[in-house]
Formats: sequence, C-alpha cells, structure tokens
Amino acid sequence: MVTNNPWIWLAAFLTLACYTFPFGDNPVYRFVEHVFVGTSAGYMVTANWFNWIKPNLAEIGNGRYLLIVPFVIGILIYARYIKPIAWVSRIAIAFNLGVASGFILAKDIKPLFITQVIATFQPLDDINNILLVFGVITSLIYFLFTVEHKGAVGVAAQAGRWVMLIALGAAFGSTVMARVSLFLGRVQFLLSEWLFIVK
Amino acid sequence: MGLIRPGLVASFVLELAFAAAVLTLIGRARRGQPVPAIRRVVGLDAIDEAIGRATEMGAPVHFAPGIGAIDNAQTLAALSILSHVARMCAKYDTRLIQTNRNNVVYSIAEETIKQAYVDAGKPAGFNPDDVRFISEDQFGYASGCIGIMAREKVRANILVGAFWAESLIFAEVGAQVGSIQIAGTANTHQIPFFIAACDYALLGEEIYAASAYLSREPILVGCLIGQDWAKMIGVLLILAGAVLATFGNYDLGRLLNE
Amino acid sequence: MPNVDRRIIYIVMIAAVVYAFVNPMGLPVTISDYTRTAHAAIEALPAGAVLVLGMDFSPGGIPELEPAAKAIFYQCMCNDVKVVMIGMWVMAGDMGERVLDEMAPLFPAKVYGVDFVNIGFKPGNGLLLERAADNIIEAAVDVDHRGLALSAMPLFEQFRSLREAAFWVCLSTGNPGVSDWIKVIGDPLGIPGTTDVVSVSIPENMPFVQSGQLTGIIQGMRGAAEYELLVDRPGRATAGMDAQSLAHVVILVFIVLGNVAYLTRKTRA
Amino acid sequence: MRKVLPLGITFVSGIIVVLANFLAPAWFVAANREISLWFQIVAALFCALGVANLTRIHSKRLARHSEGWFFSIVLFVSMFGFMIIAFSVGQQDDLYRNLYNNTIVPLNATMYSVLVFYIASAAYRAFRVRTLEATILLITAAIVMLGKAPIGEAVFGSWVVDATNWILDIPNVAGMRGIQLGATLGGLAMALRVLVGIERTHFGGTGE
Repeated sequence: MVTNNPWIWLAAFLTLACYTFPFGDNPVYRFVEHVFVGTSAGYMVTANWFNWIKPNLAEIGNGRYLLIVPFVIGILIYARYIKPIAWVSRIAIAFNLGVASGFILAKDIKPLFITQVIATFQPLDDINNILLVFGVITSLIYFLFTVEHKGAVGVAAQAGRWVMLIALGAAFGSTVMARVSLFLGRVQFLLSEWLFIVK
Repeated sequence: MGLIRPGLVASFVLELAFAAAVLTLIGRARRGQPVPAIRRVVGLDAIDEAIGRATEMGAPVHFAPGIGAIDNAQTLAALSILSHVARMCAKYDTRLIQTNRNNVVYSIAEETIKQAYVDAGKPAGFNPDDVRFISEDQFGYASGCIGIMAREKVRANILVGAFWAESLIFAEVGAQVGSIQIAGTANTHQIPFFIAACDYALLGEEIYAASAYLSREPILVGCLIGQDWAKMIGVLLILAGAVLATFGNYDLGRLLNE
Repeated sequence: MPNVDRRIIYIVMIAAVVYAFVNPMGLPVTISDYTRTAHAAIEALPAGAVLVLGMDFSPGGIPELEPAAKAIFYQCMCNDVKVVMIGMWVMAGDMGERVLDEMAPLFPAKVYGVDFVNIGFKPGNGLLLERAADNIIEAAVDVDHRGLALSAMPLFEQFRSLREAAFWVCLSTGNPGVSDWIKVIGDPLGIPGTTDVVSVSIPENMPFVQSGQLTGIIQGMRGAAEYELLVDRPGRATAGMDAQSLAHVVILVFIVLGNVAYLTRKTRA
Repeated sequence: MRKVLPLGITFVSGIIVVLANFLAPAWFVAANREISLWFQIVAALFCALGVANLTRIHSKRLARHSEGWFFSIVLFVSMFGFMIIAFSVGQQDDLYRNLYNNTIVPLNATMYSVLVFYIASAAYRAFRVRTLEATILLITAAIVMLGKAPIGEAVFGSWVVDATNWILDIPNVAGMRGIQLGATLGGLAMALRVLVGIERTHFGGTGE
C-alpha cells in the first residue's frame, strides 16, 4: 500500500535524497541541494511580489505617488552589480539600516532591559528568589570586562559562569528535542502520507 | 514631562545617558585620552597556543567567521579577531585557511588578511586561494567546510562569530580530525555545543571583549566600556530593587515604569 | 568500541524512530503548568474576541509548531473566537493555508473573512507589527494571502488594528519572532499573549514567562502535544511523543557509551 | 557625496523612528508612519538579491564549465521554473500549492532534520566529561532531556519533570537574563554606532 499521488512521490524522493548526505556527499544530494537553493530563492521573489510589491504598485496607480520614492530607493540595491555606480546601492543599505537601528533604539530598552530588571526585584525571603536575584547579578558581573576578576568580583564572576552553564545545559537538552522533532516530522510524512504504514 | 510618552520617561532618560556615555568614551578613545583598561579574556591565550601548535606540526589553521551578514555585530567582532589570527600566522609562516558563507564578509575578510600580512612585513606570504567563498547556503557552507577541515589536515580550528545549527557539525568534525578548537558565539543556543566539543569556548559577549582587547579599535573599546557601566548600573538597580522588595517596597519598579 | 562507524549510529537512530512510530507505547504525557496557563488564557476569551496568530516560521518549524497552531485554531473556533493569521516570515501565508486546509472543513459554519482570515506574509519584521497596531488594513495593503481585499471582509469592520486584539500567539522559530511581538504588541500595548517556540528557543524565552510578558509558554513539540490533549484532539505532536522518548534514550545511551569509552581509554593511558 | 549622503540618510531615517517612539508630537508620529511603510517596501525589494547573486555565481560556473556545472543548470531550472509557474498561476492555484507543499516544504524541513544524525554522532564522539564545565553541561542537559521526553517520567518518576521545570524556572531564567541584558546593551550600542555613522563596515563590497 503506497500512495498513487505523484506529488507525494516527488516529496518522498526529495526527502530520501536529503538523507543520503550524512552517509557521504553524492550526486543525488547535490542535485536536491541545488533544487532547494533554487526554489527557495525563487519563492522569496514570488511571495514578496504577491503579498506586497504588487498591491503597493496598485496603490501608486491609485494616486499615491509618494510611494515611488521607496521603490526607487529599494531598486538602488541592485546597483551593486554595476561597478561604476556600485556605490549608490549604499543609499538603499543606509535607509534600511537606519530604520532598523532606529527601531532597535526605540523598542529594545523597555521590554528587554528595564522590564527584565524590574522582574528581578524579588523579595529575598525565599531560596528560589535569592538564587534568581543573585544568579542574574553574578552572570552580569561575569560579563564585566573593565574589572579584573579578582577577589569578591572573581568569586561572583565564577558563580555567574556556573549559573550560565546550567542555563546552557538546559539549552543543550532542549536542542535534542528540537532536532529529533525535525526528523520525526519527516518520518511521519514518509510512514503515513507516502507508505500508509501508520495512520 | 508632557513631551515624553507616559511609561517611557525612565527608558528615554536611561537610553540618552547610555548613548552619551558610549559616544563620549568612543571620542576619548579616538583622541587617545585615558579610558578604563579592558581585561584580557582567558580564551585569547588559547588562540595563540593553538596557532603555535599548528605551527609546530606544520599544519594549517582554519578560521570561520560564522554565517552572519556584515551588519551582525558578531561578524564584526570575528573580523577583528581574524586580523589578529592572520598576523600571528604571518609571523610564524603558518598557513591560514579562511572560509566564508557571505559574499560581503568574504571580500572584507580577504582585505583584512592581506592587510595583516602586510602589517607583519610578509606581504608575499598572503595566498588569496586560502580565503574561500564556499556557498550562500547554510548547509552547503557547512559541508564544504568540513571537507576542507578533513582534507587539509587542519590542526587548529578557530570558530568565532554568529553560528547557528552548523556549530555542532563543525565542532564534531573538528574534534574528529584532532584539531585544537577555540570557538565563540553570542548565539546562546549554540554555545553549549562549543563548550562540549571544543577545547576552549568564548561565552557570549566575550567575543566582543576579545575583539576590543586585540584590536584596540576605539569604537569597540568605547562601546564595551559603556556597556560595562550600564551593566554595573543594572546590578545596582537589581540589588536595590530586591532589597526594597524584601521590605515590601516596590517604588523603584514603579519609578522605572514611569 | 572507540571507533564505531558513524553510519551505524545513524542507522540506530533511524531504526529507533521508525520502530516507535510503528509500535506506539502510548506513554502518558503529563501537562505542564506553562501549557495550562496558555490554554486557560485563550479559553477565557469571550465569544467574538479576536486572537492573532503570528505565523513566524517556515517548513522546518512544522513538526513543532503546526500541531499547536491547529489546536489553537480548533479551540478558538469551538469557542467562537475569531482568528487572524499574519506573519513576518516569508512563508507565513503558505503555513497558514496548511492549517486552514485541515482545520477549516471541520467547521462548515465558520466563514473565511468572518470568523478567520489568513493575511499571510508582509515584510518589515517588527515594523510590520507596529503598523498593524495602527491600522491593520493599511499595514497589509488591503490584501490577504489569497489576494482578497480585507476591507470587504466583515471581520475587519470591528477589528481595525492589532490594538483591538484580545490575545496573540506567536509561533516562533527564531528571529523575527516572539521577541518582536513582546517588543511591539505585548509590552507597550499591554495585550496579553503567549508563544509556541521550537525547543531550541525554550530556555531563552523563559525569562519572559517569569516577567509576565508571556502568559505561559507552549514548549516545542512536547508543549504542542500537551496542547492537543488539552483541546482533546490528539494529533501529530502527541503521536510523535513515543518516538521522542526513544530517540532521547538513544542519544543518552550514546553519550554514556562515548564517555565510558573515553574514561576507559584515559585510565589505561 | 558617496559617504555623506548614505550616512545622512541613515541618521535622519533612524532618528525619526527613535524619537517618534519616545516623544508625542503628532508630526513625528506621521513621519514615522510613512517611513515605516517605506521601510517595508525597500525591504521587500531586496527579495531578488538571492536570485541575482545565484545567477551571477552560477552563470560564471556555467560559462567556465567548471566542476559541477550540471548542477548550475539544475539550479536555474528550479529557480526560474518555480517563479514562472508561480507568476503564471498565482498563489491559490492547485498546481502552485502542490508544487510548494511537495518541493519546498519537504526540502526545507528535511535539510534541517539531517541535524538529528549529527547530534546523535556528536553524542557519542564529542560530548565528553573532559572538563568540569562540560560535565555540568552534560548533567543538566541529561536531566532536561529526561524531563522533556515522556519516558523520563515513566521510568524515573515525576521528580525528573519537577527538576527540569526548576532548572528552567530558576537557574535558567537567571543565566539567560544575565546573558540577554548584556546582549540588549550590545545591540543598543551597535545600533547607536550605525545611526551616528561611526560604524561603516556594512558598506563593504559596494566599491569605493
């Protein structure tokens, strides 16, 4: 019992072809690798076109002529392929990075710094709270680079390093689940949609 | 203070102070005025040691700057560490193989290495074929790199920059071929693999400190000191806030939320 | 056995996972407080409220995130909560369609454009959310993933901006992702929300749960399995739990064997 | 001109976004709204950079008949083939949906899933108790792995789950928060450098 849907056969072939790689580089893998790179790059263009560029061009057609400016700025990025005028692509990069950096300066400080500091204002009447507060403090101290890690600072920094190692151990353990999940998803596909072995 | 949006007053004031401190410190460092010294990060000694060992064995050193683009702060840090590594390699006539995933980073890395060889007085030692662009594709890059590590018998493997899932592939293959490995990244989810599989791991922000220490670049030094001061203020705030909270007082939190 | 061929390791891994799929053990999955908190918050939404699903992933995130997206969609439809899907990732629209392909037919009375809509991908990362918090139709240039006009849909007569959302859930693989939702929607606008993150990102998002910036958290495939059980509709995540168990055991065994080999060699040398 | 114009654009566009967030005046907010829309358009127009880069690299490879040129043809066929189909039928057609769901989805998902093999072989080869630090890391990781997979609880009892949750809630929150507070400051400093124009490395590769 296998599917007779040719599309599923195609997906199954591509899936299995990827799995030849861990056993050694080979032409079949290189083939699907290039299909992957090619279709992904093509997808970037089509998705942006349908969901964003096309409707905005329509807006210009409806009389929002100011939008021509960002269209021109955006297209300048491709000047980097034309040697004599390569520098004008900097305009596009400059605008893009300007807004992106402005956004970081505007949005990060409150939720990612101040709110996090406030959330650490825990009453020191409970062992877990004490561990949390001193865990944060010592790991911050570990990352002080203008102070030599000697004496009390050295002790605190060492404690901070240990706290971070535990956090990183948790990240390690969680990553195993993430990687296995990716593989499970493909096995589920092969066994249920292609081979009908499992429902 | 009707001008500033409610809820963001404290944030705005703190951010302005931070910006002022960083810019002042950069300015001072640029003019050569005294600024606080940056301590040496432990992993740096390991870099020199690894290059030394590769030299003794007559084997090449491999350097990967991560897979981030050039607007990633980690990539910038990696490039200034690369400059140091290249100078060391030039000095000892050790072959340096440097691999890239990003086109722009590739061209800047090539310039960086060339300059390092000139600085070391050995411009003829620079081999452009050893600075390689492998592939824009993440796994294409990873598979190309591990091929080089195995074929060229790399004995020192330095991985510094923004790494994602490929960190494990590099570290595992590097361990397999018997390289001394020094790795560093600020991508938290990849640090554990570097700690587990490499001989020395630079943890998170240590890569920035390492680059500032080695390059003495005023921009990097100024930024790092400014960040240090902000962290100290963070420590003091947390300490004060927690002590106040112990006595049932939450005013500091309210003030910061103004 | 210091020099096991790595291909043997791979085959053991494949065998373990396939075996667990074909012969499920049915190990019980206990539900964590993190998942319960998220589920309860969504369960408490009144009928007619709008929940926004941030579809910030690509096919690599499907095994961990899609089951939770489906379960949340199912829960919302059962409770007459409206669902708006939007995404900062380029594949968001097609990820949304995959959810609708399976779930929409279960609710024949629910209508696209009235009860749910898939706006799909729009560029701009966090700035997209910021503009959508201002005016969602403008932020989407009045077009959804299917090429239909948002302004013609009844759903958007009431729901004009993300400010009016009752709850948000970001299905997050990385960057852009849940941190943008916290920075732009959750923290400044005070709209509660939660996330389903791929397992790699669980630890780095826990500080936001502790600070209350996230209302609970759905932790990767395990969290999705728990969520499926909470809405009483076991699906792919639940089905994968036994294979997860076996794969974890295999990896732990490899770690132990590797270390035994290492320590033996060290004591001999 | 070549230097000042880009730096000026970066500064003006960035400062509007920053100030509109903190300050209330209406015209700031209006300017910010327009700039955000422009940003979305500019960012979307970068979408063909991948296609442009690949076309450049692979047409060179083809022209030189260098090693693997056949794969360059495969790349061109799949890249332009996908675009031609998508542009001619649109995103809702069955052909497009089938093509997407059965090429891009399996390829994207499977490419990453290959990592499971590396983590398995690294578990055997690389994850060793070489140092005290590696040992702490491995022990924590082992507990979390057991706590996340149902079998851990079935075999060892509920303490594994409790221990995992405690690790995630207390030391993990503390350590991650420490790392993130530092990283946030690093991000702010970097953004500041770009905004005021003292960081220019990102202009590399655009000629001098």
